[in-house]
Amino acid sequence: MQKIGVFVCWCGSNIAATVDVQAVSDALAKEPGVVFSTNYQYMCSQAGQDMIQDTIKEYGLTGVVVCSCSPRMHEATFRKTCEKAGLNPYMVEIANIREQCSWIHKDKETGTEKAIILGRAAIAKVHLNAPLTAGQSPVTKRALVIGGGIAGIQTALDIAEAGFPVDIVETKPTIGGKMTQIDKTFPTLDCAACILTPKMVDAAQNENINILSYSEVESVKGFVGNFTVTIRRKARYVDETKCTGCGLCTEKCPQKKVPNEFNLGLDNRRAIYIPFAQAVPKVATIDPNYCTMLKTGKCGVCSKVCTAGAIDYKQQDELIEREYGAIVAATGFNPISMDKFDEFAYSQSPDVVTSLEFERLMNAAGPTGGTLLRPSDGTHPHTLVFVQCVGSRCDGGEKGKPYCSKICCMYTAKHAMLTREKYPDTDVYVFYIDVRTPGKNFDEFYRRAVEEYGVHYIKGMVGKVVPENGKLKVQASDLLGGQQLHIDADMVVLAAAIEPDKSARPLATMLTASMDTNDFFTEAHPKLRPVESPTAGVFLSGACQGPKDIPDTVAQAGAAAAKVIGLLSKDQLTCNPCVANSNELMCNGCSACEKVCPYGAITYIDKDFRGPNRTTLRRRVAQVNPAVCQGCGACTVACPSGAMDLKGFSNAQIMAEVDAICK
Amino acid sequence: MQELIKAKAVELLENGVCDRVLGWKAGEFFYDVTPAVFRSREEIEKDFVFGPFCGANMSKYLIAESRKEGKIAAFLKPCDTYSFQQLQKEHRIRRENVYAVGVQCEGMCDIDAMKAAGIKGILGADGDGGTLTVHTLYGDKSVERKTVLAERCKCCKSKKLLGCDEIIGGQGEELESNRFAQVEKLEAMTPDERFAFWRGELSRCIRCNACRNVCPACSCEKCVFDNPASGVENKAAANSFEENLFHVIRAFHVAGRCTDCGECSRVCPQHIPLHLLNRKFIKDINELYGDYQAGADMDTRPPLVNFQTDDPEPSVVHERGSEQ
Amino acid sequence: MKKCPVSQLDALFASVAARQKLYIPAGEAKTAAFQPWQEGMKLTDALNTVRSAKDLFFPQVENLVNFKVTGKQIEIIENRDPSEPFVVFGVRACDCRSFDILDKVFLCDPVDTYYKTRRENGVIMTLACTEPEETCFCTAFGIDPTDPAGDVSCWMDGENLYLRANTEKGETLLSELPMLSDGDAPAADKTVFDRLPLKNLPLDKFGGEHMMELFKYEKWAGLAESCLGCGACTFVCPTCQCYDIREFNTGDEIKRFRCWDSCMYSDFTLMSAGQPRPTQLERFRQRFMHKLVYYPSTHDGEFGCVGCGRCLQKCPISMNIVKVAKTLGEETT
Amino acid sequence: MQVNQEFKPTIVAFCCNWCSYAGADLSGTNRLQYPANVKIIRIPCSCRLNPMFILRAFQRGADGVILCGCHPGDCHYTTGNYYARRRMTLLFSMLDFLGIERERTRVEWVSAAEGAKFAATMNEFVETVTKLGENKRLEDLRCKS
Repeated sequence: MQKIGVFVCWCGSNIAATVDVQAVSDALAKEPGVVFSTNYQYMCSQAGQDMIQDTIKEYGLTGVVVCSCSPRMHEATFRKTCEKAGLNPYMVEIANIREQCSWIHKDKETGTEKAIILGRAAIAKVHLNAPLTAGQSPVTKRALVIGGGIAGIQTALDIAEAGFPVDIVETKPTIGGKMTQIDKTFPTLDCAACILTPKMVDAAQNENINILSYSEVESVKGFVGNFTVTIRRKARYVDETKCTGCGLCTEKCPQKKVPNEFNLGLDNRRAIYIPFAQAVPKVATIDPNYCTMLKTGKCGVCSKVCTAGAIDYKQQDELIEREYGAIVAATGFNPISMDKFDEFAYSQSPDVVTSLEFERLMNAAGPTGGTLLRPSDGTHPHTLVFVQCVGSRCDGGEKGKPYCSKICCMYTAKHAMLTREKYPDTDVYVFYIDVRTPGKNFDEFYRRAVEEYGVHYIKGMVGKVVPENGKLKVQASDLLGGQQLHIDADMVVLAAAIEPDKSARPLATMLTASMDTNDFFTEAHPKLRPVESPTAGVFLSGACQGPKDIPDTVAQAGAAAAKVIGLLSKDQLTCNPCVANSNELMCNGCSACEKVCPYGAITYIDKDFRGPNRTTLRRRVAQVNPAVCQGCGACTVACPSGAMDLKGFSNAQIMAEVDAICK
Repeated sequence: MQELIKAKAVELLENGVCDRVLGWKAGEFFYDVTPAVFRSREEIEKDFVFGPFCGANMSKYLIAESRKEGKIAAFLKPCDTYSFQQLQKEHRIRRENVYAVGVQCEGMCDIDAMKAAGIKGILGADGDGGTLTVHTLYGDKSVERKTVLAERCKCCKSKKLLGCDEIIGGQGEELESNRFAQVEKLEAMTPDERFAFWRGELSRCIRCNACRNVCPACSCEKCVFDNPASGVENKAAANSFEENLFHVIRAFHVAGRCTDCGECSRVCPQHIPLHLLNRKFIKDINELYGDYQAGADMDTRPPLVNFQTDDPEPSVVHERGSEQ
Repeated sequence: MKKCPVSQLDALFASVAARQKLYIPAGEAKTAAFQPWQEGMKLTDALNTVRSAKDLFFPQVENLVNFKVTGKQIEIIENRDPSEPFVVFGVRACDCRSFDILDKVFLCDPVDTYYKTRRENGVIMTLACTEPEETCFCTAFGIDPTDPAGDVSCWMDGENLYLRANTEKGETLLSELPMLSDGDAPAADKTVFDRLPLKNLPLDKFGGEHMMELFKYEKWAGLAESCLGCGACTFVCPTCQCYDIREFNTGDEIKRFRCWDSCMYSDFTLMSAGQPRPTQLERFRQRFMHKLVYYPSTHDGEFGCVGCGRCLQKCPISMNIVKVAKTLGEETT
Repeated sequence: MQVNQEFKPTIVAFCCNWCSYAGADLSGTNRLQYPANVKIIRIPCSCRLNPMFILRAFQRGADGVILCGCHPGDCHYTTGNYYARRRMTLLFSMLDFLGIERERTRVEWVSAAEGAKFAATMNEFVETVTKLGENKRLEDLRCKS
């Protein structure tokens, strides 16, 4: 029989106003096993905690029930309190008589009655609690960063700076991500490449950083501190160790008609290519979809011109397996497809471009060498219309995204401003729903666009864009002016909403990390743990968690790195002791539990058991890895024999609660 | 057929393919055959039978038998082979220790159906084909074979022999059966009528555990109903709640694993149509999650350890009910 | 001897039921059971009920006593299921003999008062058999199915029900029935019983003399081999008398009750040290040794089986006392 | 229909720790009222709910049992509520098949942010069960004293 102490908290008047705490502690004192029962103004205060500790020692309590606020609030507090007094922390149960009782009931009699029942349920449970000891598991002191954009680079650099080895896995041939495609950055208008490329080089040169470009994560096994990740190194048909990045092959390759993704298809590249001049690693890659040699076996020009002998048409994808202690998702974003927004004539006219395409058209390394020219005829545009919120803030529709993409207002202001600065002869219109500029120096920047650069900001949405005689007829409403506008534009720029990269969803499944309905990774807590995923050991960096601009991304990348460093600096991790365990004597070895386990925590072994009459029976039985198990309990219900049970939430404990409540 | 099987059994023993044969042993009457393990030609020649009363599903015996040393040959009817595969899927049978011989089946007879037809004192029966001549203490009676088929055989789901090393009597096909007809009939009733129906049936339960112990899916090392720590253990149903509890939990534990072999209803001394509970689950699974036949293959994930992100919500039960 | 026209049977039942509860075998043949008589209820066509008449005297579940714990006080609360006078009609000779066997167990010292009360309250009206099943072998145990015992013995032909009181209780019952007139039953036709296939069950070797020989007999393994370990045979058996005492915690009090147990169950007589009969072989042997050897060895050679044939019909795998007796008998004779 | 005002059903609500229990806390924080008949049992995930617990609750005198978990797709353990969904659907269907009032059982997905939904769900469920009256079809008379 347990010796249980009951501590009823008043929570000032939060509980005491609608629950007769004295009546509760008196009633619970009569429950079997209860040797001490009291109430106190603030149990969580130092005095309250001292009282619990003193009582544990004085009465030799084996179990403690605290009737107080939600266990989500103070369960950890009271567990620590009891642990300090020498009681196993898992011998504590909380009866939630605040959030689930005093705060929802007005009548004191009702509240008191319910509080007593909740207290009884907690007592019934604690009777069946067993002391649990958290296990330890070692930590592999290496981190994996998935995604090599500015988020991934920054996270990797920060982790590497702290002295831990980091691998960056990037699916593209080069790291750098979206930022490499951006011309200038708001609100400072400094050159994106100028601030990014040094970081890329730093990453490449850092001894602790290993860049696995043109690679993808194939599978993830294991758990916090002990992940085993299989990485597919895609065949680039060029030996990375030999290629000098001279670029000769990319000039000589006869296949010239490959849409250049770096410039968003606004110009062409060769079948063998280096995405851009500052690529890291600066290594050529053969595009197998276009390479004549790989498709037909006839060509081989690149191989002939390569003095380093780096070309290897026989290269195969390679799978490598590595161990990590922590994983950072930094998979970034993409502008959404404009397929569903045909009212803006994106598919009908090359002069309707997305903002990212516009970015390339303004860039000195872009298809037009930095001169703003219309893609259709190469002429200088005079009237430009910028449309904001294309696909952002769409309520509930299938068409767009419900959220604000956050960065569009600022980059549109930037584009408008740069256009007016470089080409003062242009008329620039910006159609917006709202202009959102919360950020340091953001609103000032926007106001400069309006006031100094004379950009026409018009509140209202563009209804239709019709290409006609080389012009784009823009029909729009001016909400403030209360009129319909018709503008003959030369170019229309669409601020497309951004969405998480398509690779994020399958990655989330591999990581068993959760995602929201928009496929952004979910944080462990939206406010208090914004860079951790709910899955231990998985961290979030950059736009994969939500739309972000560069400063926010870099800040979050650093924060994620700090969390990783915190984890990797531990030698051992303490496991959650509330895990499943299998009673081997009852286990059928049927694998039902294994199939429902989201963590792969269950394995099987053949084990000899003593049978009747001194015989030995060999049976297949389940084994739970307590370091991997997260304690969800799916297996306990899948198991027909009830061999699988969950510590801390055992069948017997839950049924005891049921009994106490229904009594 | 019997002779073919006996010859095969002897052959397998004498060729050293196996050292034991699992088959049916003749009883006092023509209908009370017992599953038995044969170890010699003599035993087989003396007592081995195969006939219209070999209804027992042999697959469950293979759990224990396949763990013994040596190899056992087993004669399995089509429905037995579904259970055989399902048990392998659950790692309960060591396939390498079993030589499985599929035996085609024309449907098994039910002695109680004969008795229900008013035939008393049954001593023996003759006749192949459609009509049986039954010898009784009170003279000979003749009866149509199809009228005395076991309930489950009247709506046989499949004559396919799965996963056997060898087949006697030819491979069969999956059949179109109306096996859900009775479930549908019950579904069409009002809840009050259904409640009355099941109370009437389940109140006869004597908790002899025959349904559980014969069931190939109920092969737990320790059943929750025998385990004092499980919280539901009981030896007898003290009242209507416990009668419901036992059968609901049992049906739930075999849901998605039950091959619908019908043994539970065959062995029930009180003739409770227990298979309807299992069929209800099978029907629901088929309708809600797509057709699934337990034991039909070795790879598909059983429906209760599987999911689709767009599975119907539990409220489908309420909605479906309100349409009636 | 009294008689009553078959056409008056309902009136007779009504008259009995007016004074005390009356149970008659009713229902469809395959689910026949002793049921409380109600207006319009007909006797079953089945020779025997699925469950035996034992149930009325020794029910499957029976409350014994309740406990209530308040603080450190334990209060004991009497909680017997009420037992009132009742009559059970239509008990066959085999089931009737089972009461001799049960009485020797439950009424010897210490007396089982729960059983005793029911025995005292119950009046047994037996019914002679005319159309036995092939599974019947009561004659092997010296039972005359055409002349059953009981408080009242009954015979029925196409026209009349004949009744003979054998005990004081029986006399009292019959004296209260106005529709009875004097009349003797015609002599029973016993020829069909001579044709029963199991009538010559070899029982000579059982009864205690060969106890160890039988216990160690190697063929038990083969007999028990396919036993599923269910309790069907025990629960339909009119003479099985094992029970378990269990407790149920309602949250407010503890209800101690007993329920039938089966020696076929893996947890039968389970003790802290383990299971004394670790495999089905030992459990299977226990059941048949008990009926054929242990019981007769302590009860003047009377067997613990009455040959009702229920287990022959109900065993899922058709293993039964006849097969056991024949296998053991053949080897040892 | 005359609803028995005196009848206060016993309702057991199983709530997953991560979403629905937090949702219930939130409805408390927001002082959203729901009847005191509802008593919450915290389980780590909706997939921890064994059908035996539901039957146990009915046996011990519950008149209604509700399971609340994270919305499908949002399970803290990724997939737990998908399994729970299948299990509960089949269990409820079976209880309905046995003629037990289907309105006595329910599943509702409540996120940590849906305090209002939690309270509304409980109010509605209590009302439904109150209309149904006492649980007679799955009761154990031994537990009614």
